[in-house]
Amino acid sequence: MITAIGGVLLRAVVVLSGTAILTFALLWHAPGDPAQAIAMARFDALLSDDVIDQVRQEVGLNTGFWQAFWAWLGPLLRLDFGYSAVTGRPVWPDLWAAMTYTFPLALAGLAIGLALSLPLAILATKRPGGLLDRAAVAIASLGAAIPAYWLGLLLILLFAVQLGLLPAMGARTPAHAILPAVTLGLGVAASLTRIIRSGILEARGQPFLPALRRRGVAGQAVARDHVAPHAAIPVVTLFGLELAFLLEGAVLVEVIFGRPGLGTFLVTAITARDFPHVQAVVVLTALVFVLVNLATDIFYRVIDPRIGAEDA
Amino acid sequence: MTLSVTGLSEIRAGRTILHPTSLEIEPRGRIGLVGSSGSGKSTLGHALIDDLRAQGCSVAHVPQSPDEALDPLRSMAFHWREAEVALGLVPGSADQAGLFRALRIEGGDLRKRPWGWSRGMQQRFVIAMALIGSPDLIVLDEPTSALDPIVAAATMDLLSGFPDGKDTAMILITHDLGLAARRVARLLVMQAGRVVEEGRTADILDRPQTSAARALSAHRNWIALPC
Amino acid sequence: MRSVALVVTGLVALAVLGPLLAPYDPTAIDIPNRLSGPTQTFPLGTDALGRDILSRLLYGARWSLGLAFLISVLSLIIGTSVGLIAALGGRIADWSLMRATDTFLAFPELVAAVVIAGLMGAGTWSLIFALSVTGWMRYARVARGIGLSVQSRGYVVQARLAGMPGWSIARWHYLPSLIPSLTVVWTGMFARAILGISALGFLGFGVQPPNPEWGAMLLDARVHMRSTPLQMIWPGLAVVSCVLAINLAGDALRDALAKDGQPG
Amino acid sequence: MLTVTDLVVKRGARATLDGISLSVPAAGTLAVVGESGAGKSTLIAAILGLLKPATGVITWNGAPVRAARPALVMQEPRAAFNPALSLRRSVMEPIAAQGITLAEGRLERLCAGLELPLDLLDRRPAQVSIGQAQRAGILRALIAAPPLVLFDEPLSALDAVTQKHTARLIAEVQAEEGFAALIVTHDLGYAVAHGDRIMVLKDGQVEETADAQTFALSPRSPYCRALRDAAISLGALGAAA
Repeated sequence: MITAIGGVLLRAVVVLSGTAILTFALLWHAPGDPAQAIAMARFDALLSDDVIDQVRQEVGLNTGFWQAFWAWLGPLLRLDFGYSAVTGRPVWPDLWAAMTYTFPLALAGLAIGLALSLPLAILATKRPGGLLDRAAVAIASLGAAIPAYWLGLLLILLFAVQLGLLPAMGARTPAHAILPAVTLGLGVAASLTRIIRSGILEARGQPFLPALRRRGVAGQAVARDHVAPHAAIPVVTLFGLELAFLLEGAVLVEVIFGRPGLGTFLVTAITARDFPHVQAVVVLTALVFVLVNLATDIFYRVIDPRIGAEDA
Repeated sequence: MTLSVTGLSEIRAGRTILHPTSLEIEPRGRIGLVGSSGSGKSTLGHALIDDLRAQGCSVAHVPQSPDEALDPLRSMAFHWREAEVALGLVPGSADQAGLFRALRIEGGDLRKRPWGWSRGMQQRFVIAMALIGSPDLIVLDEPTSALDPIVAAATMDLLSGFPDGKDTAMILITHDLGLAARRVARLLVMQAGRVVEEGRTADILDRPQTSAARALSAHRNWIALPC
Repeated sequence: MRSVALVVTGLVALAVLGPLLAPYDPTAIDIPNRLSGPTQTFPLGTDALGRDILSRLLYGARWSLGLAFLISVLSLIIGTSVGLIAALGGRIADWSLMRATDTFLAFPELVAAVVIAGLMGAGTWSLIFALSVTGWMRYARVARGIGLSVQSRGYVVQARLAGMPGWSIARWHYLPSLIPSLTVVWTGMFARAILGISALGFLGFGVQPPNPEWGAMLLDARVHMRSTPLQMIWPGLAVVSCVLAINLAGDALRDALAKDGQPG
Repeated sequence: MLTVTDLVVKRGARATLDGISLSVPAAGTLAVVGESGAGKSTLIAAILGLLKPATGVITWNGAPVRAARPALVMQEPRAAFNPALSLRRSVMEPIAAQGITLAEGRLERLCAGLELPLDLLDRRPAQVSIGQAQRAGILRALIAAPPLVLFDEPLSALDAVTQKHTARLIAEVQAEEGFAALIVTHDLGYAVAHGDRIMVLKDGQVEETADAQTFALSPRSPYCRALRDAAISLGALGAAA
């Protein structure tokens, strides 16, 4: 078991460092002069070259690629996200503030998604191929086809504009979070229904199930003790991937509903070429992805210790 | 008491894969259901189990390989307790120690999962589980096909000597007449979903009437040892 | 497979013929008729600059569908080659390529696309690069899975023993099982590409005005939601109908494959 | 003549084959018997060159065994054929790959010998019985007339009657073609009935090698005796009349 966990940790470190290098390289080689963009964002006016050079020197863009990279990575390892190239304020507080909006929204979306998809998938698999099953698949396909931003706009149109029941833009009151969470939740529900449904059907095909029934084990016990654990394995894997998409969806929904959070934080940072800010968001999302993968791997090792040899 | 089924048949996708068949099984009887693959012997076996169970008899089934009987995610103790509950017994009441000793798996660690045991011990665990609450009938489907020879022979010897004192009857479903010949009193030879010949084992081995029985008898073992 | 081919040809035809069917020039500004609802002359009404929405939708098809087709095929090629090299290239290649795939997967597709598109300056090429670079990983995993499973199949061992050259083994034994499963993944990625392009368009990093693109059209329509809500419906419907058609075709193919035991 | 000397195959630190030596004369048959995990399949993979042994030399008439292009008949009959292609295409693969021109009437003669109707070759693997699929697998192995053919549990997927029938066909076609055969099986009855000599493998080591008859009558080691008695008890070997 220890070597397996070690293997997983090694993978996490490699992926994290890969992401860090990739992000930095991306920013470094991006066309256009980052220093000029930062200077413009900072002083909000067209500037002479010497001001731009002064900004370039200050932000450390004139050193070589690897020195700049280490200058950034070093403090990052001590969880010091450095200072914003534009506002000069430390990155972490702003990032943390953005997270306090995005993560609750993502979790609310996840909760709604699960609340809708779990019962729907279980009902659908009662009679595979039956009317309810085909309906569930159709809803899931439709849900997956509707872009989150369009769904958001439709909900705003219906509930905020036409009916005036719910606030649309901004995040002043908790009520502001309802529409964005529902938008996110419906999208998540669509893909989760499909994942849970295929997980259950796959688990139903296990070779030992007929023998259990022939042994007289109650159908309910078979479902709870045998089908559910086997269904959980594929569901948890894809669930891990879904969490990554969840973050992406949250970013999009925040922009639609004009809510503060990682979405707007990232978009403004990009336009202003604020290196530290952009990297902070990307490293954060990468960390979330790696932690989720770590969790699913550990879940595997607990539920079925045989797994471990095969997966690369 | 004598178990009897009448007119068992099965039609799948428009084809009769099992023609109406009736069968009498005396207590402690040992019957071999023999036929080449596709002869319908497993279909008859499964139909038999469901029919007798509908009549209220207690029937146990041992599938071909442990993979078709045990859940790799659940411990052996869990399987045992679950089998007891399924038969309506209080957990722990079945004579586990006796059954394990009889099938020589008393050393097995019940906390482990199936893949922690050898295939031979897994198969014998499934047989022990089938014998909980001494059922009226135990049906074994090709019990040696997933096992290595030495373990398979030991398992079959344990089975034929078993269950002394109880009147559990046994049905052995196999394509290998050589395996059945030494362990069952009566043989039913099947071909194309029909019982084509039935009788005492010695009679069928020495004077097979139908082509199926002749082929099975002629090919029952590879070579006779000269000594 | 037939259903997928049908849908794809339909969409490609829409992308190619769309602009020809457009009644008006999508960029023709006609301020007096701006924000009009559906009328005789403008069946779907006009946008804030008086441009005919129907024409813009039809022209937009070229951008949304055409680009999505290009992006999904590009990422198919990148992903499949990475996946096959990982499957057949031995343990070190396998481990390193899979970690590279994980690294790219650590970037949520849209965030990465936004970063790339934003930094490279909005525009078509940065869009193509952004979405292909963040889209190939799923192909890599599927191609590797199939590569590993086919490699251990009996008939591949027999082909190697018979002395068949590598390329003909690939042609006769790897390709037939790769194509159907990769097509299923491709339909999913084609749909995601359409959503990605329109999402980036919506965020302002995608296809730049005046070129009509469904996501960007939604962005413009958002401002006038109160006055002409209908203007917001059409681009969304266009995206949904195309993506839904592809998803349903993909599902049909996946179910057909599941029946005869191909790895899904 | 196939000769294997001091073959050692390692999987990580464990030696799955630990110093195996054997020989199979041209047109002779060696039956390798052992329980699962004894290393039988590893031996076949090593001889076919599918895996690299740690040490050991495998030759056919003194030259590296690869040159003899040994053929393989597999345990799962249908797995040896690409489900999407007709049996004929797969059977002809060795001919196409090695650029051999088929002698006149060879395919027809081999099909007759293996009781395979010619039109059966135009079907897909799923459209024929398991017995027919295995015989097609044998046809494929023999089509390029290799001097050495390896059989990996060739009969264990078949039912008892088909096993004996198929074994007889293999023996007949071997008499005609004259190839050397190395048969791996867990069924001692088959080994004694069709092998000239028997080699018993246990945990990657040779337990005993003897000619078939003497082995059946008086196995030397206790493990081999247990194997022989089990075969009698399971009906694979007929007990003394």
